[in-house]
Amino acid sequence: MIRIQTEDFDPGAELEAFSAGNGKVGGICMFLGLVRDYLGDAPEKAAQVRGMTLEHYPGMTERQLAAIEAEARSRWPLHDVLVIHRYGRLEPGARIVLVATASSHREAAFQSCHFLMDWLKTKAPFWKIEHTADGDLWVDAKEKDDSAASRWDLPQK
Amino acid sequence: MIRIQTEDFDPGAELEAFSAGNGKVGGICMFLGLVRDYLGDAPEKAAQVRGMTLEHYPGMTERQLAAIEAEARSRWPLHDVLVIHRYGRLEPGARIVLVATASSHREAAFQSCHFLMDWLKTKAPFWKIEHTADGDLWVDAKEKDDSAASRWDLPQK
Amino acid sequence: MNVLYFAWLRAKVGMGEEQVSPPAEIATTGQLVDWLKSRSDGHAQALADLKVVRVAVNQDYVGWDHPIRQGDEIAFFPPVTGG
Amino acid sequence: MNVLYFAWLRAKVGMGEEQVSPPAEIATTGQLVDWLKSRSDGHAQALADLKVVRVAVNQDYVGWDHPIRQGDEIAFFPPVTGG
Repeated sequence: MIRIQTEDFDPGAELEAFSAGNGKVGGICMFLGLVRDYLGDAPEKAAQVRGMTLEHYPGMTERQLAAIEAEARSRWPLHDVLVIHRYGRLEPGARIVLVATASSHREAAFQSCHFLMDWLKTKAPFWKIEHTADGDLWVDAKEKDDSAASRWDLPQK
Repeated sequence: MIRIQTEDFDPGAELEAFSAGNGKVGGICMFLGLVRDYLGDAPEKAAQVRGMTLEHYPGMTERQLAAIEAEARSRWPLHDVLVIHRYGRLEPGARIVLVATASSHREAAFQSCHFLMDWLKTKAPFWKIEHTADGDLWVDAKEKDDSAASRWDLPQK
Repeated sequence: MNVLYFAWLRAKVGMGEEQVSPPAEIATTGQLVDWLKSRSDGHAQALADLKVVRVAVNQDYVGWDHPIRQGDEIAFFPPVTGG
Repeated sequence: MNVLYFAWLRAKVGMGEEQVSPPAEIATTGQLVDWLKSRSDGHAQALADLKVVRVAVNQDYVGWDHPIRQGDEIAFFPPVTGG
């Protein structure tokens, strides 16, 4: 299931509903992304970020995430997939994204969750603007996100 | 933090306490292991397992898990690590184990969580006995767990 | 056709959406970019460096030689930074 | 020294823990196994195939040539299956 929303969510409640009553599920992997309070890769510059605003492309976001979910389900035997992504203004420490996968086996749960986050990072049309003491800055895409996503490329036929 | 206990735990509450108030945390990866209701690798044999009992080696369990946590912290920049593992009698669907890692970056969170589970699976002294309609069966260790753990071996110096 | 701009492209163009009717010889996304750049300085700045611009036609990623036609929804935006 | 058995080894030996005082020439974990196997049929069965037995001395994994001494806590158990 894909949910795009401005509201916060409760990871515990989502997890509870996600795994409830399916005796086939042996492992759930969950990733939770939070707003950091510092810029770029430098924790020593802490507390410089006062918050961020996430913009997205309504319609295309849902379409791309549904395609990514379908791809994950085609690659791994999954009982369930959940993706929640927020947009709008978010304060430091706020939850941004939750991805969870449930499988009979832990390897499939881990890999599919990791895959979903890597593809989401490079394919889902979201953009962050960070609000700092020095003004608002659009976050640049990172080279390492592209390389993280490309490790999931399938061999060319 | 390492906790070995018979009681159930609340993943949402654990996660909330885990990530609370650290503005440096950008990503949390969590794995939750559950009791499946079927034997071995065959979901079509569903509902054959009436529960399981986990035995462990008190003292050595804590010692080995602390060593695994220290190894994870030496390999990845982690803000926090949580491992909860239950023992005793568990019903189908029950939570067995929770591993969570918090880092500034998602790759470190994913890798360290995956590493902790793989090493826990092959090094933490727990043993499962499955209670089935045909009697009690000690679960056999799996070859694939050894190979999953060995991918984290460091190159020999 | 309906053209959308997101993130800093929207800020540079000065709007998030516009209806355009390019002449018939504008047949690909790349040709549309060249045509749009002539519309204003803002357009020209936003679309100056296509290495940092992505394009989607009808909500799917495409390249700069992708055909376009009347009724298409065409979006320009920077590489994505969600998650 | 204190010897512990877990999981199906405990079931086969018939107890989870015993105090033993092997003769002085029993100097390694492997030699201790041979000595323990002579104590009962249960011991012999539990320790028959060391490919499916792990040994820990003072709560650390060791091999079959690891030295042992008085006061050690020595545990035998199958490959682990937690998580």
